[in-house]
Amino acid sequence: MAQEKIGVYVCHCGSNIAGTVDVEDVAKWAAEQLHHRGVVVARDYKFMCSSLGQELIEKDIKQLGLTRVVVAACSPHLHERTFRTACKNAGLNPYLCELVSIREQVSWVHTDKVAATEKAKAIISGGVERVIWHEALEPLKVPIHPATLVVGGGIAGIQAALEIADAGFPVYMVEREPSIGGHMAQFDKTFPTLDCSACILTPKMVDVGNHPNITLMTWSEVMRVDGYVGNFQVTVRQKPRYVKTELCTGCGICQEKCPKKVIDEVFEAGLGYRKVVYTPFPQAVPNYPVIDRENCTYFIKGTCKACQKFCPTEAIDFEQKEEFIQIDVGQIILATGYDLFDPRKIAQYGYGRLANVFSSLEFERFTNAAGPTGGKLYLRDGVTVPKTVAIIHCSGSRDKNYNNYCSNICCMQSLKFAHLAKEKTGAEVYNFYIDIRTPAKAYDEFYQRVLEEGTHMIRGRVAEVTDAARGTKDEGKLIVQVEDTLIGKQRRIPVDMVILSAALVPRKDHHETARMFGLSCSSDGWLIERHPKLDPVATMTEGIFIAGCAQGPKDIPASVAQGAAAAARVIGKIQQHEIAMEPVRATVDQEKCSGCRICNNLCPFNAILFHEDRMVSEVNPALCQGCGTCVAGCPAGAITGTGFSNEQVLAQIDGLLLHNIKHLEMEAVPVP
Amino acid sequence: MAIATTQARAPTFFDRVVAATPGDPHLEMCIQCGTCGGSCPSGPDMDHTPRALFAMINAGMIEKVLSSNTPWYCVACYYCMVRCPQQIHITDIMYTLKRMSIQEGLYQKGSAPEAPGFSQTFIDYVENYGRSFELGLATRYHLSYHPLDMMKMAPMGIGMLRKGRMDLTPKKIKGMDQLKSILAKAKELEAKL
Amino acid sequence: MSDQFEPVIIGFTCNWCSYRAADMAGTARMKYAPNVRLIRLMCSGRLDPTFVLKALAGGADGVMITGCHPGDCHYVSQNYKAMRRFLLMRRTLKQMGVEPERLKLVWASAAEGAIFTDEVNKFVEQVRALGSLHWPTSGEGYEQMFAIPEHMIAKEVTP
Amino acid sequence: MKYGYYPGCSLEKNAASYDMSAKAVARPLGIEFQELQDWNCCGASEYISINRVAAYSLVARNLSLAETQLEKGTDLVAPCSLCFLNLTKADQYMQEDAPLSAKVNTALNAGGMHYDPGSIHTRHLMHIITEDIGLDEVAARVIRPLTGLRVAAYYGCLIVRPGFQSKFDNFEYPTSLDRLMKVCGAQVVDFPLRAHCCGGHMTQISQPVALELIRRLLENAAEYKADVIVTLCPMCQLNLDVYQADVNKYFKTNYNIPVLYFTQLMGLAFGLSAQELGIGKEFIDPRPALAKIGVEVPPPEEPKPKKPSKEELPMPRMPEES
Repeated sequence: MAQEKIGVYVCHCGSNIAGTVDVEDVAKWAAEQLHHRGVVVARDYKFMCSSLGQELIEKDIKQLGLTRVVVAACSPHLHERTFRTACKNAGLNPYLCELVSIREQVSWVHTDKVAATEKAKAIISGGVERVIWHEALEPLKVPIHPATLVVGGGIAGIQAALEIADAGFPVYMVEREPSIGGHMAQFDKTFPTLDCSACILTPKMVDVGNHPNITLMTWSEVMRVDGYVGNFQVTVRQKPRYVKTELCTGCGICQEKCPKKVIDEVFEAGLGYRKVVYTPFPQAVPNYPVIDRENCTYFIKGTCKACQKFCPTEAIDFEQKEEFIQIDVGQIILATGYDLFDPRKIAQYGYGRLANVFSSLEFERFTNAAGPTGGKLYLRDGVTVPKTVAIIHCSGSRDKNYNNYCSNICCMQSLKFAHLAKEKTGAEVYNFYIDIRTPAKAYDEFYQRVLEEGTHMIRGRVAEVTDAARGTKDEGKLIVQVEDTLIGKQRRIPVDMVILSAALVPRKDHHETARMFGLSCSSDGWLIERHPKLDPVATMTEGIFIAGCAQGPKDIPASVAQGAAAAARVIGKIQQHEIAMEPVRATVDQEKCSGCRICNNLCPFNAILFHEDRMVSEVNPALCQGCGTCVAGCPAGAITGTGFSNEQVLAQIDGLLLHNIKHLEMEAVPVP
Repeated sequence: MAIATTQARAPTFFDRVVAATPGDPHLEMCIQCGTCGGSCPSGPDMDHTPRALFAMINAGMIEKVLSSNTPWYCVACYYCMVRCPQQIHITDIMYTLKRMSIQEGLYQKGSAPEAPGFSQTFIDYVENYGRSFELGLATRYHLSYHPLDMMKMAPMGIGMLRKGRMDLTPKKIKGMDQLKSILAKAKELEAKL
Repeated sequence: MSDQFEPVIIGFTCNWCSYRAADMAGTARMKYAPNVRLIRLMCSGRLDPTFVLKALAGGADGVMITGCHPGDCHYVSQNYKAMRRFLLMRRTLKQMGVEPERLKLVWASAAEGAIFTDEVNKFVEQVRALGSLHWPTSGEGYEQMFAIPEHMIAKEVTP
Repeated sequence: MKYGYYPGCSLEKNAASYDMSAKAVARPLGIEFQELQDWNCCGASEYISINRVAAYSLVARNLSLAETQLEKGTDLVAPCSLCFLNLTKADQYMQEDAPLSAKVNTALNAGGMHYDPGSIHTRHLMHIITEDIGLDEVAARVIRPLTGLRVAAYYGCLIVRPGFQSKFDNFEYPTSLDRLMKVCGAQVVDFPLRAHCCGGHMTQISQPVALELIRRLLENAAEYKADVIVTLCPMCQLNLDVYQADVNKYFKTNYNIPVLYFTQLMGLAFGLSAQELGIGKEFIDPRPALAKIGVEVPPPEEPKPKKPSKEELPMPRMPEES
């Protein structure tokens, strides 16, 4: 085989790279010093990713007959596909192109120009050595199962499920609670338009419940995920409802007759009660109740069965067991939502200790016409109407002691609370804020409206809420102590009621979720998207998408937009029927295999079969994910990993250490 | 402070305050939320709240800051420090401002001109005996700074003596020479703020 | 530039976590020492001990292996295999007369650009303090790295 | 269990009753104290206002003494919250701030001493009783429960904040002292200002400010009908007890709430006598309150005129006086 003809292309990326790395010197160096290694051309260009830059490469491939291309630019995670496509357009196998990251790994992280330029040369040299050993490959085509799993039945999941189902593809929706609806179902009004949350949400919930393409699995949780894009096998645990759904008509008699009430910590946020057999709210979808086994008198004492006695259709079944259901899907959308920050952690605000300090979710239930007070706002005693209300923004957000991020929705939510408190009680309302953030459509106008209504806006983060009076005017009140930063003085404002706009935090079990689906979480615990700007709903794991608050705090419009965006991505893939995968796979050279079976146990995907008859192992390319552990572990060196072969890595090490110019200068070039 | 490249420039008042504070006080992180000023037990009596003072430090208002009574009215209760959402070491910065104010002699211009006197009197005893001495501290401090209050203070002092809660004479540690050489060296090492 | 010793360090990164942590460090313009040159693997489990020996024998003064946090492996559990190999490698290096501190294992998730940066800087200082690596069998031909030392070759015994 | 003991200047005289009662309850709990030899003042909150390196060196001398005198791994106990703060803070900042640590050690070296940051762990007396000994052990020794005594558990600032070295209890609403007092049989009131400031040294700098801070605490304790305020810091005891009369005079109030150390109440619950616990040195007479639990306190002894001893040192002569 003749020596390869390699082209090296060094990108300026405007001044992003050229500002720190002497790109012209690097290109000149590559042309001269790596010439003996096959570099026949080395060019630098302002923006290699531009169409002119790509044409430059395509032209060289055609005119100079390049057999390998090295592009020194940004991270391969951004533009690998761009340059591979350019190669392909010029008739070169796209896998004969190697990207070297001299932006993320050099110019952006180093300041010393000389050192940065030297490092850029070294890693280009590594790329050149490596690319020599590249092989022409074809992408693997994997068929896509047309069904999709949507995890989480809040507004983001509902939107995603409906979009996909309406496009004609099957959807499984798994929801942990007895009903879909999520947090949005708990609210009464939604900002900034103040339209009724139930009015806009319940039609969508009903659509999900009735849609012929949607299989709704509530009171269920995903237990296990196997497989990979196109072919996931998902195990869902269906918790026992103790209600035969095929017989239940949702008449509600069981709930009426159940003699036991417990505090509803979930839907009513602890502010109200529910029966032990219950649907969380009247518009629940599906409208079958569940029996809360922990609290059910029958399960505790063995007697009662009031629900069973009164059920007209004999739908109550105390013998029901949990079931594990296997479903096959091609893609997955995670819309698992958020938890509310526990404001008890901010001890100085007294939540949980001072009766009339409420959380934002409690306030939502207060104002909800279907809530425990029928939409009336009272103090904890359930009868007194507050005359003064304090609303504390940023409770647990923007605070390194709790959550070092802005929860995004609290400003608007707090302004909504101010409006509702005033509307419902005529109370004097004080909002305590650090900054007011209203950057979406019609949001600032809503702020103006709340100002017009006479809400007192005090700029200062509240220091403490106390019932320790100083003087008679404070007696029996809660005192909000704050520095009014705009006048520079400490103020103590006596109020009847305090509402804490608590932060949104990742679900308690976010870490297990991330592990089960092979995703990673940010340090705050939110699921990480593939790219924060350009790929906000895809993840690093092919075939798994995220939507809504699972990805970070966001309001309803943004959650809906993400749900729809994730659905669009899923539908696009289904319609292609198959998906192209990186051909990074391991193969066993049957001649070299000694049959030791060490690799068999190294593979987490059970992709390595052992042929007892021939005493050799073989990799099933459909199951192999290309991690390369077996390649590293094979004592006979019989396993090769395409794309990351021993030759490629060892050659790259030589290149990085500049052996190709130090030691090999005079030697003949080894040819693969 | 966070790793950032800044062009070389003469140290500002802000830089000096940060440099003279032990550890990393994170002063540059202040978002002016007022948690400190709201939490401060003596906040209502201060010329400026700590938050306002930080803005003034940023603005380079040396004289105003160092003649303020704010650091002297700090009771070191550490409420501001544990509540600060940006984890700024507010109490430590107050101590730094006290030291700078003494060095620059600016405390005399402000509304708490006698405040450093108490600290100075206190440490004089420590530097001479190795232990504090309440009777001497109270009499000497009040004689020097609040002579008119002496009469008011007298009953309390007599009460303390009667209850056996105050010594008539100071106690001296054995290693006084050692302590003196340590403190002398330390003072030599304390660079100008 | 000062005259201080500038070590050369080869870093192996996992495509799913630490390589992205390095990307993130770049995007956020965090700064670290330019002594580290990275190689992307699909998984830290791909790390063949040969790679480490090759790098050290070939002139690197230190090798950094980075992977996903335990339990977070993109390929279920392969980072544990990397950890096992790392521990073995440290022992092997020691037996070969190379300071085991020249090999470092770091867990960094895709979100941990700051940790990546910090660990690189610490490792560079650590290796700088150790000084230049004089590979035991080096000399002109680093390829000798797997050659059997003279004394271990059986000699003909004259009866 | 053995601990190093750093009493601090207050416990020598003004809070001698704290020292007595601490040692008195330590015995039955199996706590052994080894007092540091020749310790010096921690500098209170004053030295740091004048000179940074000197202030840290002053504290570091004590840490260095502890390092040489105590067996390795022995914790140092400070019953005074301010001493506790200074000892932990000096260690913490010496660990965090290498240049500062180097300067302090250069200064120490001038006295032939050295301190390795991180080697001495200082804890408040309250910490070891609740964390190392445990409430069960305390409960087992209660023979005269404080039944019916309404106690306001007052923590003050520095034992709970800012938690150098380690966090002890909630910064805002600590409950460990409440639990300890409950175990001793007292009726603990839910005292909202439990961790607020007693005024510290403000009594010396601006009395109106300090008296207002003290008044708030007394008002709040009175509102909750506390018979006694229990403290764990000499400064808190001093301000609330000694200055209570001044508060009454300044604000025309008539608070009369005795202020005792937690070790004194523990001691009473353990059946020890009032004398052993140094009760009787308070400005606000605790006898009516203690009568509720059947404890009799003998009338205060008139101090006998003291004969000057030979060792006694002369009164200090300060530069400006000469």
